Amino acid sequence: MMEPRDLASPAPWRRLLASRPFVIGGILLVVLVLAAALAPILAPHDPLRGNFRLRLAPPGPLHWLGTDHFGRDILSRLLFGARLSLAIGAATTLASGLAGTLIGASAGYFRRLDEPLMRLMDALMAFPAILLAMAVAATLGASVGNVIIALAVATTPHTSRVVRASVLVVRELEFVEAARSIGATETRILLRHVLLNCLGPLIVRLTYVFAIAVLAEAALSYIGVGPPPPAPSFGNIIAGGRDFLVTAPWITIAPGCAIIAIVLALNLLGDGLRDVLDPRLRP
Amino acid sequence: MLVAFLFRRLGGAAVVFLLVSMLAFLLVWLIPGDAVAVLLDAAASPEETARLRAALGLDRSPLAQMLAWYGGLARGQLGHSLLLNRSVAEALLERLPITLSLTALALAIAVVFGTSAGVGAALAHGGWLDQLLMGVALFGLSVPDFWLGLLFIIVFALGLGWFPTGGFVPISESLAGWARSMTLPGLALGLTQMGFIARMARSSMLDVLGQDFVRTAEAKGLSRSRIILAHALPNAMVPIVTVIGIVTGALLGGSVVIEQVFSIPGVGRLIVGAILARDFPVIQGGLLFLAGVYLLVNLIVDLLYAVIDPRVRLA
Amino acid sequence: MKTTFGRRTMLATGAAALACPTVLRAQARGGDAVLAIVQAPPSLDAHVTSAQAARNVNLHLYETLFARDENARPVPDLAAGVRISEDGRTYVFPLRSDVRFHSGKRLEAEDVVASLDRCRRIGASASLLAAVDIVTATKRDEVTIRLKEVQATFLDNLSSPRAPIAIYPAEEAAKPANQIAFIGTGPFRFVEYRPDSHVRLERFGDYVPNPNARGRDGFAGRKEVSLNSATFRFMPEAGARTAALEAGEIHVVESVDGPTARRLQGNPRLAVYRALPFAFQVIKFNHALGPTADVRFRRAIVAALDMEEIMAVSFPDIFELDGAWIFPGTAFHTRDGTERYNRPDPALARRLLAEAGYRGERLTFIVDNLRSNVDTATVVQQRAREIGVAIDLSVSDWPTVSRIGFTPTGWHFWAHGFGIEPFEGPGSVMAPWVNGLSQQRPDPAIDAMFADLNRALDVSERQRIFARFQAHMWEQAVAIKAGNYGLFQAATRRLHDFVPYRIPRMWGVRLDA
Amino acid sequence: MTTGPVLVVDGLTTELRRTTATILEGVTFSIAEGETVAVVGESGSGKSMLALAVMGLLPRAIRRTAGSIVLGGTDLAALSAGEVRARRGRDLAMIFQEPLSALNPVMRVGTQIVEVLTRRRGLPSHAARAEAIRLLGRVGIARPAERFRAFPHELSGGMRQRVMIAAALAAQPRLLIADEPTTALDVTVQAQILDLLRDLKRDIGLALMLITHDLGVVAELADRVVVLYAGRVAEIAPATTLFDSARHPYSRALLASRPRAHGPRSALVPIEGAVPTAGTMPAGCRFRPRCSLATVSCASPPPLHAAGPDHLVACWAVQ
Repeated sequence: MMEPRDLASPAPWRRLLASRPFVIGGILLVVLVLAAALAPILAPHDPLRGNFRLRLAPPGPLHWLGTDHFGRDILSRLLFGARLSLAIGAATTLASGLAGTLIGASAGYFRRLDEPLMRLMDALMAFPAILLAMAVAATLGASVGNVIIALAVATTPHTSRVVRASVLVVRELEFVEAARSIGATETRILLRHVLLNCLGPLIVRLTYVFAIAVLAEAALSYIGVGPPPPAPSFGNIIAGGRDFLVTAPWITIAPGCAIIAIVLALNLLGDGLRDVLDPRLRP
Repeated sequence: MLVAFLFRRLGGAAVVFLLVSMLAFLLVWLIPGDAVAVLLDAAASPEETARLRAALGLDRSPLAQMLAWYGGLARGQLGHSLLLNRSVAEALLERLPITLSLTALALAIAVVFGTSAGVGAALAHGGWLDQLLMGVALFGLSVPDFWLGLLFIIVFALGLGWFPTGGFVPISESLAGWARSMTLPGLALGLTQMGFIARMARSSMLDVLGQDFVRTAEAKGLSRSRIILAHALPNAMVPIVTVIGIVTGALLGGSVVIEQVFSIPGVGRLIVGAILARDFPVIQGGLLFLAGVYLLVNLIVDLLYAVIDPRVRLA
Repeated sequence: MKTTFGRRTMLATGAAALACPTVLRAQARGGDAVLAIVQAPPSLDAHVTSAQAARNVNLHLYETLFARDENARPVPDLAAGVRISEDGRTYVFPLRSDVRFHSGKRLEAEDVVASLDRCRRIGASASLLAAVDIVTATKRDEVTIRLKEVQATFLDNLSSPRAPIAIYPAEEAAKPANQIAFIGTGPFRFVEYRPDSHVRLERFGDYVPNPNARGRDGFAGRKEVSLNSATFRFMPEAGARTAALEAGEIHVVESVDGPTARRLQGNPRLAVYRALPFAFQVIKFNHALGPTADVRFRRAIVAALDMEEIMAVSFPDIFELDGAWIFPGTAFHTRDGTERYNRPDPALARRLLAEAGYRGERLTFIVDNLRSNVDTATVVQQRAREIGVAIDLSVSDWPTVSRIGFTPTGWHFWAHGFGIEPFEGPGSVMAPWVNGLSQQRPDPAIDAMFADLNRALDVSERQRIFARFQAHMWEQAVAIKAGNYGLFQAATRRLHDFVPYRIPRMWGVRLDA
Repeated sequence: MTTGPVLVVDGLTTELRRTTATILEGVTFSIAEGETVAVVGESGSGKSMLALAVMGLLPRAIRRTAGSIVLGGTDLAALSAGEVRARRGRDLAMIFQEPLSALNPVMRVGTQIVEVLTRRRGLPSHAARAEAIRLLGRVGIARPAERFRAFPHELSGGMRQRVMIAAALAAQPRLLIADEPTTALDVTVQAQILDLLRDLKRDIGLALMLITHDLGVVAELADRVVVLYAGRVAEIAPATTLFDSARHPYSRALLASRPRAHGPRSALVPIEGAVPTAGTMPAGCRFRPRCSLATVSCASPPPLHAAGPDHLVACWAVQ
């Protein structure tokens, strides 16, 4: 039987700080976020401004990670790219969290809504997310906002299922009965008790959504439906190097490593959170 | 029981199908531009555009197009591609073996290596091998598959010349050629999913190894290999099989990008091309088709689940 | 000899021998050439597409009554010649009697009538036949076309390779768009089309090279094939194309970027060809919306740009700076107006901006996802930023961009290449600006010049009109021509007699075993 | 009634690997052929640990640090892991508290017996099948040939425990360790399983080590009783002696907590306090904090000494 948990209590925090993946992932992420936040200070060059006489320069003292075919500094573009990547990831996570909670909680709590909502989610899940995002981008045009919409649409079905599963478990617990018996309204029960107790699995899921969003944004940009150029998104940088795999492989390699660092940090963080917050989930 | 189960599931699938086709139509309505633009260069006059649009049947109202399409579907027809000079069904069927062989190879790589790594890690629980394997699995999860594909191209195709940079050779033409053309994309796609399966297999195996019946088997004095292979693994497979369903979905999605990277003429590339070229009947048919594959895989997973675990009732 | 040894073709063989004695040298037939082309043809139904990628394949399969020679002049191809009536409104085309379709059927007048009718009905360049009143089969092998009015450019139109007015068998010409069997009269016949993979063509055994022509000549001429087959593989990834060429999997690459071309030149087994000029890069303005409607603003942008930078980034190592709206070395090339080309002057740009009253509104640069076009847009955006103009890039696929770009709203700038237009001649270069099609606001001066051009029968008169048009384009900054660009093509040295052209022609070449 | 000892455990000590806190300490007892020895104590007293230690199935986190486990003349503690494995199932077998979880849920019950017969006794598969069905019949399962093909979840709790017993008997062990074999079962089924064990003991002459906290079970089945408290032996006595005149205060407290006659289980009177956990063991007598008779001398650990014929007790208060 699942115990109602109080996330505000210090115990989870202490356990989190004792979790090695959480601490390593957390430190890595903080470093990356700082690098992104301080990009204007750290970046040695203007990420958008190129010198076409220095195009496709290999890594060297002037450009540590080389330049692209505009002669733009890859390192500077990566630093600014991290901002974009993290911002898109964070916004997707927020959107997926809100929509997923709304849909999942409604489906789990109001029985009549369950079937139609879940069928709709099934239909969305049956679409490969990348094609869905392509279609959205083709429809609305490629922009940062539309990438977020596309990724949120693609990740919401799974998030809503996580929330629904938790709601189904929690709603049957005694303390919900207790709340109902003292005359709490349905909405209040849903908000106060059920959702609070679904927060653990949701936080864990959203950490992974963040990681998925960073990966998917890169794939979308690579296919050409990501944030429009000259935005230095990781996927855009990789796509820009596609024609120069032989002559300038550094354009392709460096942003991939940056993606790995961010996603690795998020996955570690998610593992740590999962171990502490959601003992039921153990993939 | 099985029949009732299948019946119920097919009913659910029909609903999802209908929703998918409606979503596809919605997209087709919303996406600006049409196939005429792909056929014409930038200097085409408005009259030429209109004439060609009429020739392709694109001047009908969206509602008329939708009704015509559902009418065709009712007769079992997916319609005719606007550009490919063949029916949508033909276009899909000629791509099917390609995408299937790619996803099957990637799935095999992911399952075989993932399960072995996961089981190995569970058996070495807490040791250096466990840490190493799980580190690799986590790393695998964090690598973008398309980027891994590009890296493979740089190193193994362009650098060492061991494999072609892309394209597809049918098995019927040459088994060695097929293997060479599928190795890099299969690995790029499979390795990233391998991490997922390895983590699942490890935790599932650890879970099972801690269970009473394993202790019973120990108490019976059975050999270690017998305990692992005959007792622990079949039980550990139950959650792994569930993950395989999810992984297959991810692989189908991943194959869309990998087919771009390696220029493989699969279903994903067909649909991407159709979206870019506004070949609406192909978009419709292709999305419906992928949804069908996804639903079918999940149905198979459910059946497999029941085969592996006699406690599961198909209801 | 490169023709078949069938009895039927012996006559033609003799004629060919007269025409080009060099061919008499013993040449082994054979070879299966594989070409890498960047984009797949959107359709193999030649009538319905004017895309460059389609021409690569379709002009091997199909032929037209008249075709363009190496210098883009119309010459007879399937027609044996033409008789034009005194009033200039009746064209009589006797057909060559030795032509067969890939299906084995003989070419007859009814096929030409059906094909021309189909082009007028659903063709992508139906407007080329706009002057046609009626097409009739006056004999079994003679077609007569009656025009509504005199048109000086009618033979140019009929021979346009843009969306070729290809001659299909009558029964195929009766079919709807994109639902035909691919049967033509060309030197190659269709074998297989695998979308996203390749098109495979085979030498057409019963092909009779045009006995009236001398040697290989543009899209016309004697198309003698020694290859057994030609396979066009669609390879969008640049790295994959060159790797396949270096590995010997393919024999010809349609397009190679500058740095790669430089690297390949060091490979003794490969030959690198330059096709320059192949096209030119144009930045269009929307004259119907916002600041770009103001000529001062447009001039400010012109003054802000360094064309060398645009071209060097977008087309590394294979561009030439030229402000003329037609290729150098052709009859219509002129310097009129080009004194305004490539004079970067940021101070002037800022002054013009101020005069235009630009207030910092954000402008939209639409561009399709072809790399060179995105690169052009990116450089323009960067330069504009430096004089204080804020531009957002809106990158979409071609259908979306072209849908938006032919409407008066939603865009201010649009960049893409003009390839076939300058090849076709002054009329084709001017046409996109007539009725405000490309700039979204009719320009009476251009419309008048275009009408004059169509009426003028004298070449020097036409040259004067085009020079005026070019000066007008620069003076009014109607659009910016950034420069000419070309293609690096690469092929194995085993492929002999290859000459780059509008398409990688696979006739007249030889592949050693 | 007793002949030679089947099992002699002497000075068995185990500890947690990580903290080196002791779990079992100096446990000493023996089981004769055909004898049933019950090991009793509250949960946490180390009963199950003792059973697992004898089986050589201690969890990874726990290790044996001293003592010997002599089975049929061989010290199991001196054998390698592989050699102990070879003994399990043949010389000694074990049945567990939860027959559902102790059976492999995805394997047919027949197969779970057959694998012992083929792999431990070397029977050919055909003979093994016949023997397994015979064993199923022997442990009182009706229509054994049919049940042979059943999965564990298709059987009732009592039947599952019978399957467990059949699998344990399959290798014809000299010693059967039964860890709370009836706890998870209904009262009526409990009685049936106890009857079965008694029959087997009588018919096969099986030595039985019965781990239980249920003194009712002890009274029905046991010849001798080992009372375990916090990992140490508190008292060893023949069952009748213990019930009549237990000497250790803990044994007495246990007996006092037993419901009079056959009242409902809820009438159990709990002993005040709780069994100390590993690492928090009090010095000296481990029962001291809960003992009403505790004196100063209890500050040092009491040795096990004779308190009568065949009766050992570890308490300073008992002379």
